[in-house]
Amino acid sequence: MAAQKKLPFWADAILLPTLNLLAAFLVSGLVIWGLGEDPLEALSLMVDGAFGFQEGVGYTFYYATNFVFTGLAVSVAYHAGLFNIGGEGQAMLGGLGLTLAVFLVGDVSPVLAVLLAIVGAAAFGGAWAFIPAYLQAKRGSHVVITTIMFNFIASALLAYLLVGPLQRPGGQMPESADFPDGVSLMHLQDLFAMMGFTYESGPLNLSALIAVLCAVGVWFMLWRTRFGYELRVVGQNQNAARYAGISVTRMTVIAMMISGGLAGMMGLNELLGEQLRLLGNFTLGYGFVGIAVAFMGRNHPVGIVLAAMLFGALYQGGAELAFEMPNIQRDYIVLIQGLVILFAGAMEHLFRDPVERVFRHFSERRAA
Amino acid sequence: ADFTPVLLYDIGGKFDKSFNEAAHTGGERFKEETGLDYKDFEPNSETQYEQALKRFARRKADLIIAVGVGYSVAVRNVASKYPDVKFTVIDAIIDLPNVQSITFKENEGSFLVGMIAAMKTESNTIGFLGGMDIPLIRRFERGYRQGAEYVKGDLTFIENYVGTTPSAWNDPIKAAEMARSQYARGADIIFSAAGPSGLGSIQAAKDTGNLAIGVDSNQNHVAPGYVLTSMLKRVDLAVYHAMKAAEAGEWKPGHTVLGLAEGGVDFALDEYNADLITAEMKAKLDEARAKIVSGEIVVSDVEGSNSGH
Amino acid sequence: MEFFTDMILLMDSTLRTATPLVLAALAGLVAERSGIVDIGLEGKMLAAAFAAAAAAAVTGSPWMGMLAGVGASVFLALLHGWVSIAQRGNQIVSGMAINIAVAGLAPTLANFWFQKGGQTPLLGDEARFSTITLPFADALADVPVIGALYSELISGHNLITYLAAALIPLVAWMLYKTRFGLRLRAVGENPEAVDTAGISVTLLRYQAMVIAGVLCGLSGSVLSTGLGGGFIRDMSAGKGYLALAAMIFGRWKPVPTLLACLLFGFVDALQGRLQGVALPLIGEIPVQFTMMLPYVLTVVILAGFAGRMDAPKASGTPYEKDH
Amino acid sequence: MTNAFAIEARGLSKSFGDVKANDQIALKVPGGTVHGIVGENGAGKSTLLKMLFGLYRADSGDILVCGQTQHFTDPSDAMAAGIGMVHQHFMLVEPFTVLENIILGAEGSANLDAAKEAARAKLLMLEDQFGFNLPLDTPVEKLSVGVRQRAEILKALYRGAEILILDEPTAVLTPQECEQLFALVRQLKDQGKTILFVTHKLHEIMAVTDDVTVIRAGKTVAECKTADTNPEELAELMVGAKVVRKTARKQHETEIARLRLTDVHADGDHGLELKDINLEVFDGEVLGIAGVAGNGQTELLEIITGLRAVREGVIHMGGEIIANDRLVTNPIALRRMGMAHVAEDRLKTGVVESMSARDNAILGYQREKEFSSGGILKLKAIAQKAAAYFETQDVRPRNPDLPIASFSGGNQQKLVIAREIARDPQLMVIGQPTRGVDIGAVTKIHDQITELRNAGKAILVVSADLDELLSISDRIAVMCEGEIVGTMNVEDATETKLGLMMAGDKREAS
Ligand SMILES: Nc1ncnc2c1ncn2[C@@H]1O[C@H](COP(=O)(O)OP(=O)(O)OP(=O)(O)O)[C@@H](O)[C@H]1O
Ligand SMILES: Nc1ncnc2c1ncn2[C@@H]1O[C@H](COP(=O)(O)OP(=O)(O)OP(=O)(O)O)[C@@H](O)[C@H]1O
Ligand SMILES: [Mg+2]
Ligand SMILES: [Mg+2]
Repeated sequence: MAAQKKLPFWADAILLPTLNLLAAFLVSGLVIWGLGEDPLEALSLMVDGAFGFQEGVGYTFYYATNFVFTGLAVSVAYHAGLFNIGGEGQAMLGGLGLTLAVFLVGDVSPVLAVLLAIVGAAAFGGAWAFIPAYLQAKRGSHVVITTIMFNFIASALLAYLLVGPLQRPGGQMPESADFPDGVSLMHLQDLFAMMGFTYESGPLNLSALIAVLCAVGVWFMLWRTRFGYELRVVGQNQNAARYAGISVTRMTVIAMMISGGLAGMMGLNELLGEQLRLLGNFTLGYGFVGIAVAFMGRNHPVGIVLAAMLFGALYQGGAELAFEMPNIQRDYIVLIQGLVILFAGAMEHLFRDPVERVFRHFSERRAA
Repeated sequence: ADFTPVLLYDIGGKFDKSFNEAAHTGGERFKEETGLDYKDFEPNSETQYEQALKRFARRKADLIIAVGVGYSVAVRNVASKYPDVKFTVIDAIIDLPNVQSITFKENEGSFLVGMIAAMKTESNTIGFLGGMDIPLIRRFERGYRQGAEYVKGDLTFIENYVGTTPSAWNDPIKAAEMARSQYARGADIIFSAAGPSGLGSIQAAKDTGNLAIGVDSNQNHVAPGYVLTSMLKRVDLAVYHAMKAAEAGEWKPGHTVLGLAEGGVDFALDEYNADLITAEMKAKLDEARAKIVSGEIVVSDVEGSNSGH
Repeated sequence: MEFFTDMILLMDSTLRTATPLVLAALAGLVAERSGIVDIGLEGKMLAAAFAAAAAAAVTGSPWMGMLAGVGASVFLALLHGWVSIAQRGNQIVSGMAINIAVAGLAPTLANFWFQKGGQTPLLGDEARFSTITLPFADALADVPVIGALYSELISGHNLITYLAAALIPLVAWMLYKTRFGLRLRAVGENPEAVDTAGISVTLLRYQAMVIAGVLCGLSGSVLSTGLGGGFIRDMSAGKGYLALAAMIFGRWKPVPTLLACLLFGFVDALQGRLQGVALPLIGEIPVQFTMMLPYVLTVVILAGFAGRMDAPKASGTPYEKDH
Repeated sequence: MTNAFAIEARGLSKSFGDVKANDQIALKVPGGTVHGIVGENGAGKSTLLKMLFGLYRADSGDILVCGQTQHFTDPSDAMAAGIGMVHQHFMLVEPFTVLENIILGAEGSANLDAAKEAARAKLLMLEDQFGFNLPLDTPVEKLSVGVRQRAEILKALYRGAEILILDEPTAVLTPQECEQLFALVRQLKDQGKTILFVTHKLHEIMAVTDDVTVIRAGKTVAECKTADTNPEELAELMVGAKVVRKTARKQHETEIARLRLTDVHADGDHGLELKDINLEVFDGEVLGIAGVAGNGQTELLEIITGLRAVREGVIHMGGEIIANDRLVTNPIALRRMGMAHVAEDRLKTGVVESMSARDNAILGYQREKEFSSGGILKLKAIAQKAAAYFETQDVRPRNPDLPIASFSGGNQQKLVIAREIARDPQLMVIGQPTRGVDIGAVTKIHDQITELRNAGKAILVVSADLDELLSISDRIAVMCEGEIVGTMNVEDATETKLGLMMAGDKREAS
């Protein structure tokens, strides 16, 4: 009940997550070993693949960018007491908004198109979160269920547009035509080149910086603004919120729309940064992983950025692992992700209690 | 170092019971016959298409084969950056000096199995079951219909698509339900172009005592007596030949279309369905085949298909 | 008459489609009634589907398959239980984690054992629960109406479907007519009260998870050894989430949950039936929109039950016995 | 054996982290007696009881029942040893019927229907043995607090409890219900049961107990025969210092009605409705609202403070209309008009448990320029304010960073009151000023209310505690079933009078 903080910050923020990760990798290692491969070699391949060379690092951060957006999305809703499982669908709609913006003014002015695309991504993502939010606030419809349903609806909607109105001329797959030339977020390696040094950072692009800005913005909003204060009050205790003159309906809706907007911006990285066209299934479950990222990051922007980098490393390292070890199929990488989420996201107490015992032991020693 | 080609599948993955798997078969055949090994990779996302291509291009792979139209953009980008690396892309067309493009006339193959269905049906109702609703699959349907109508004018068609997202390729349960419903509504033969989901419709054929038509690779053996035939898309040949040619130094860029004439598409006839396809059916089919090859019959196509863009 | 037979066909397909749904939904119901939210149904289903298919393929017996399927699902249920009860972890994250891990593990193992690319071999009839024709089904077939109803609709399903039909009343009875049921409902509402009444909250919740595991295991087994004939990656295709939605419509009560599942099953069948059919006025609906039908319907109905969300009060919150 | 105590505790100790909740507690209760336990908030009463009932495991020390040393691992052991407990917060499953709640955990047969029938028979016997009459088949959520408590007691008796532990049983009862409870307690005692009775109200100790044990800061500081002591002495023992009331009540002169409700109707919870409420609160007076919990007091507070809409009628504050059938004024706006609101249910409404005391110090005032402008929080100003509140109200521990949940009820309340009086409001609306708050804090809070009144503020107090209302109010209005059944000057009010009116008897209305 009485929740006194028992651990120093560093132990809570660094020691415990690290222990959880080790546990996750231990289990994954066992599976690799079971599959008849060398776990240590696999691990070194992954680490090297994720951080060992310039482009690897580039990809790691590239993937991380997606997770920063979806992770932040989940945590904003969470601080308002809402569980947004709809990041996937909101990202899809964000991608749609982005694409429409691009085709709307792409030929007129690339710069304007990019700016409009950023707005469009956030706006459509937010709009897609509006209905579940409104139903939750006004009709008490379980937001977890409605957002899941909206994921399905979104993918069907996108599929319709991509084999219909937005179909790539002569295309075989559900994908749009290429964006007009010049309508894209600059790759950082080109930026570096301009600044006069070369760093092969692959598809890593400006949206990574946008993501970091969003993280800072979310932090500031939650803990430095009155709006954030009211949002957290609503999330913790709705009666107290009403007592304090905060309209719960209004906050619920706004928080969900911010959340959806953040999820929607994922498209900036995938589409405007790299693919330069709208793909039917570009979200690839990043929205779901965002939930794990948010919880592993303890719903704090800093934690979320770190967790996102971890998952980015998993994706990139995993790919390299698959390149090098033919026996390791991509499914195996998915398994590792699942285990990491389980250990680091859901089992935060696994080591907390023992560690706390150790700390108490020492503090008593000092007291005595 | 000795010759090692690289084979890149698309998101569908190596064992999609469809053209990725066929590609895999081709690679395996090359491996057996030449004793030379090849590398392959299954990407998780479109992003990894380009990532994989770059990776192997940088390492000067002897030949990079990219399977699936999804690769068009990625191959175009990478191939132009690495002009001295050979690329073969299947199901897409890239016009670059170091790229060989191979596409298939699925509609011609479908035309033949359509004829078989029409000749075989007793209820004069035949079904089509597509996986994900995309143009590629619609051209299977188009050819199938045309072939059937070429034989009989007064046929009823029932068609379904399992879904609209990639999960549609992996939902045999739903496919089976749809197939059952088609059979119950009078269809006695269903052609399914649905990847692994297709197994569901074969299952349904077996459970309801009707006939199914397989796709891409030969599926006659899956349920002997219940699979009327399979529409073959010889991606395996394409891959195998590309590898052989490159090894022998005879690899050439440019666009190849593999239709009936080239043996790139066909219907499967083997011990499992021998007694389902009578001699005069066979005769009719050969006649039609000749006409298609000669151009007397033109099998139409959906716009937005990949026989040119 | 045309319409009548059409209806029969739709309802027949409804029963099949609803079978895995209702089993999973009941699993979720039992878990949540005990105070544990379980969005890991999807993963448990998939794991069971794989284990069942694998075992059936190896032993050639669907019963062995069912046993393995249930075993796998129960194991995961207990894992989720352990995380939720002993670890006081976030139950939704744990559920998601299980879903993702299984999505990776099942094909990995399938590859490792069968080298068929994330699939099990196709099951022969002897290794499946094939359809059962009830006595006199054929004899009665020609009797108007009743005959059709009996032989087409009631008869000709696989064993697990009939099993599910039997399990629904059983679960309802367990919940409302037994001591265990009373305690189960109590622990989901107010674990403290249960604790002070001298009953172990922990034990009750583990028991609930085992039951949920068994039900979910059956639901997975029917996918790969009843309706289908083998395992294919991702073959649960979102049914676990749909089951969860059904349970919430059913407001955590067995019979309404059953009805919700039947509704989903029906809409799904209808969805397939509407494809490529030109409707009066509207004309032909694009496939993508018929696909949306079940999900849109779900949202609409949910919105209908304004504020009727009588979820078990304690569900989702770990019970911290403080000493 | 004969002179063994029904229940005895020897050197019981229990700590939570660094908090020594119980420290070498000793307790001796002879069979067939009523034994009182008193102590400040956080003194350790509940902790002790929970150990006796096997909910907490003692760090050290022994528990003896009828001379036998017991090792309770969980409540079922305690129950087996004949101990039953009625908790401070009832342990009932709301949607279940009384019967289901009673048999839960002691069902006997695995077949529920059979179990119920068997239980019903046994319960009817118990009921006429102790003169209960409970609606066995009504869901608990539909029952009043008093009835729920009886259900809890019957639950214990059903399990054959010989020793009955009651933790603050009267906190939520009306005088009549209290009387009935005392009667029941005496009857149980006559039947040879042993009762442990925890309360903050000393006159109750005097009324029902034979002996009394005083606990302070987790230690037993005194044990004596009730007959040999008196409330003042007990109060002193509890607080460890003399409790004196500083502020004298000066005669007030009333002119302007600060708050006026005219013919107000509103929908309440559980089908209750407020029916033409007419009320006036004048500057410089305290209007007390008495009533059995659930008779519309909560709804009354809500319509005044902008948390609930009115269906008919008007509410004026000063000259302005703050509510009518079309208008609900946002609480923020009301605060800006000079209304302060101390919420009835602190933890449910008045504070955000998981947030720090500092964050809670601006709850409701977050929009004031002092704390935020342009939508940005002024952290420094907020921290200073919180520190100031801690000082002026002597809130302990002196650490605004702690989550409010880790403060005792009394200290939480002190902080809330500091927050609400900080802006020198003209009208204070206070619900349950001292619920679950110990004597020391109670007197302090009462003094502050009186000070405000003497400073000419208008104050409306809702309380379930009649002593409290009688000691701080100038006038008292009584509510029953959503109506004001009468209003009287405190001089004319007596407990019995009020009690009767609370029970709906209009005759007393003047
Ligand atoms: N589960 C717990 N975890 C941590 N601290 C606790 C716990 N229970 C009680 N405490 C602390 O132990 C002390 C005694 O608490 P307890 O509830 O026994 O006091 P009490 O006399 O019952 O107070 P009240 O009169 O308000 O009921 C308090 O300081 C309280 O904060
Ligand atoms: N979240 C909200 N919920 C309910 N009412 C609100 C909310 N936000 C604003 N209001 C209403 O709008 C009125 C004006 O709010 P406020 O004065 O804080 O805005 P502001 O003047 O911009 O604040 P500041 O100047 O400090 O930025 C408030 O009194 C309140 O009634
Ligand atoms: Mg207490
Ligand atoms: Mg302001």
